[in-house]
Amino acid sequence: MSAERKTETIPKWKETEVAELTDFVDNYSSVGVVNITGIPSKQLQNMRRSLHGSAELRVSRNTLVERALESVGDGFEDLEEYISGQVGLIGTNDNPFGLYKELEASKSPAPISAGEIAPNEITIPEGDTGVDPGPFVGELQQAGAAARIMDGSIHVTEDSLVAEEGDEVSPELANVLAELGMEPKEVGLDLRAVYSDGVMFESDELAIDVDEYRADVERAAAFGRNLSVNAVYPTEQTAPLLVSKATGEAKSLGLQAAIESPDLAPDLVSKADAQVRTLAAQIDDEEALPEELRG
Amino acid sequence: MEYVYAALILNESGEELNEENLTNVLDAAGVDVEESRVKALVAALEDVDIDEAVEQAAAVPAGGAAAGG
Amino acid sequence: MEYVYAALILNESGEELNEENLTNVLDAAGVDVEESRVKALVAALEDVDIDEAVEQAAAVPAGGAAAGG
Amino acid sequence: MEYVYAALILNESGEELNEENLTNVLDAAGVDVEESRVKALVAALEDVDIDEAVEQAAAVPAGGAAAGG
Amino acid sequence: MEYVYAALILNESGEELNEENLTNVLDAAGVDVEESRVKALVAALEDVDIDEAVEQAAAVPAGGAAAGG
Amino acid sequence: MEYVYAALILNESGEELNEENLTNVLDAAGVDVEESRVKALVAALEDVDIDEAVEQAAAVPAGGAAAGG
Amino acid sequence: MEYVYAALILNESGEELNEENLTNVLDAAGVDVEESRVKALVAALEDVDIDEAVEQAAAVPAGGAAAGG
Repeated sequence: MSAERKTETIPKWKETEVAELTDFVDNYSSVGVVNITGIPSKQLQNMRRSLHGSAELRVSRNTLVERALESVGDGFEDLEEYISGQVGLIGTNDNPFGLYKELEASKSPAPISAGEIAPNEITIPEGDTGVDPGPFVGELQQAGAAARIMDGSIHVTEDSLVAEEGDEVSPELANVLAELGMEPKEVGLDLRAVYSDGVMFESDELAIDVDEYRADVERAAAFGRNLSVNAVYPTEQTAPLLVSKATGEAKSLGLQAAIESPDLAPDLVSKADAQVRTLAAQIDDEEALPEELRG
Repeated sequence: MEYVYAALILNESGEELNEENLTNVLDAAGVDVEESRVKALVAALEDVDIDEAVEQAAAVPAGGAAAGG
Repeated sequence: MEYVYAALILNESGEELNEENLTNVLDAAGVDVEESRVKALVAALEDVDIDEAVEQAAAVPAGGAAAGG
Repeated sequence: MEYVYAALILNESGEELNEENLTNVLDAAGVDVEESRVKALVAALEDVDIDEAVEQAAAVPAGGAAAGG
Repeated sequence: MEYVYAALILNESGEELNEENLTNVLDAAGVDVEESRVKALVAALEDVDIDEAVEQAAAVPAGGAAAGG
Repeated sequence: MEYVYAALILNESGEELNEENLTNVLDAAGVDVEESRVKALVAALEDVDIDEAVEQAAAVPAGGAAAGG
Repeated sequence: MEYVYAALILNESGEELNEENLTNVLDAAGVDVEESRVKALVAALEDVDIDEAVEQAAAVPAGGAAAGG
């Protein structure tokens, strides 16, 4: 093998490109592979610019990228398995989770063309399409949507699943979606994986549920309060709670023991009254009750 | 209400809840006692578990809850 | 609670809520009366508008409200 | 409520809940102690399980009031 | 809770809520006082409107709602 | 509350909940640690089952605000 | 939850909520820190208003609410 490789002639420009790619990978603590399939070059330029400062995008031939990753080694070569189709390398010294968030946020919806693979389920929603009666009903039905003419226009009568994730979009479906103005694709830099400080993160691991974290913060705060109060360790935030708790305890004791304290007297009277009413409610014979208690 | 309160006192003191005792308590409080009502009350309470009723009421926030609403 | 019940009977009968009257009612019910509690109760109720306190309780349906919680 | 708080402290410290101890606690807090109230308190608490009564207060869910609302 | 109870007694008696007074009250109750807890409580209560916190508790039915849960 | 959170971290990491460890955690977070508060916390948590205390809702009108509503 | 507690300490101490500080706090607590969790937490909390979440927690006591309902 090595003998063969020696005889292989590598053009100078390729060597330079690999060297640059190697530098690129070396420069960042996190390097990822992004899918750029279907992004027009002008849009790609814009994206590149909008990343400026937080991350850098580098597009090259896949074989050269692979060669660069191998030459860096150190685990970066594991990114090779995510290289296929039109991809680029993205590098950042920021948090890879933050990078993923940023890239997702920058995606924009786009129409899907015939022959493309549905990136997720495509559902035509129930409702009035606003299209006048005509052959479009048949087209909708052919695409798999429940459709009929109602009140002078074409209606989709229920949410209709017309493509599963991974399905190839037929020309008929692409047509129908275009007619409806639906843009089921999300176009943007699609982060497949990031190798960051020795750890490989795939895209699903990078997707963080902020709501869940928020709930965790609430839970942690509630736990802190609970502990502070239950262990009677007062903090500025919980001191009023402890005072209230102590008061509540004293009140509970006072009412249950019918302690003759001016602070408790009104409550004791109320309690007695409530008891009389409860007892009276169980007496069937109205003769036995004063007028104000008769049912 | 005074008749029912009187019954509650007897219930706590452990004295028998009968016409005579009820009448005595009410008398002592200066109530102009109606015999028929005493009779009716004693009869009516015969089948009532007073302690249970009292506890049930205690579970009701005395006055407080209003504030909670 | 018997001391409180006794006070409420007096409140309804219109008799004065004092130590003597309270003691009489409790005595009549066979309660082993503690003078100090009678004293404390009279003092505690001195500034209480009993009818108002009762009304507050009435605002909360007896037995019921708790279940609502 | 200071008398009740004093009783609660004694309950936690494990000291006997008697008139002398109660008076000492209240004295130390600068309360002008009324003997009859101390006596009444001791009498009222005689047969009461303080820990249980305190726990009942705890059973009122923090959100309790909210729940009522 | 004994530390908090003690603070509440001081609040009612009108004495200053400081480390010395708290320690005295707890001492009188036979509590084995920990200086650090006294300090922490005084510090924590410094900016608390105790009366308001007490009233908040009053709005919640003491002992009552339990059954409501 | 930072002291409490620090205790909760130690509770989860399984490290001993003592003054030194608490201080280290708080120090690392840039907290200007007060020794007495650390001491008080250790003392307060001595006999507490933290896992249980954490889950048990602070039985307080925590909804305090809510209660007012 | 130790990672979240650490974030809450930093939030209270006013130190920046970044990977280094979080790691330091957790290290000090003897936690075997997973870098990726730290990273994910920092990224996620960028979009969370911690003070608001903490206040929210105060309004709805954990566990308690359920009991109340």
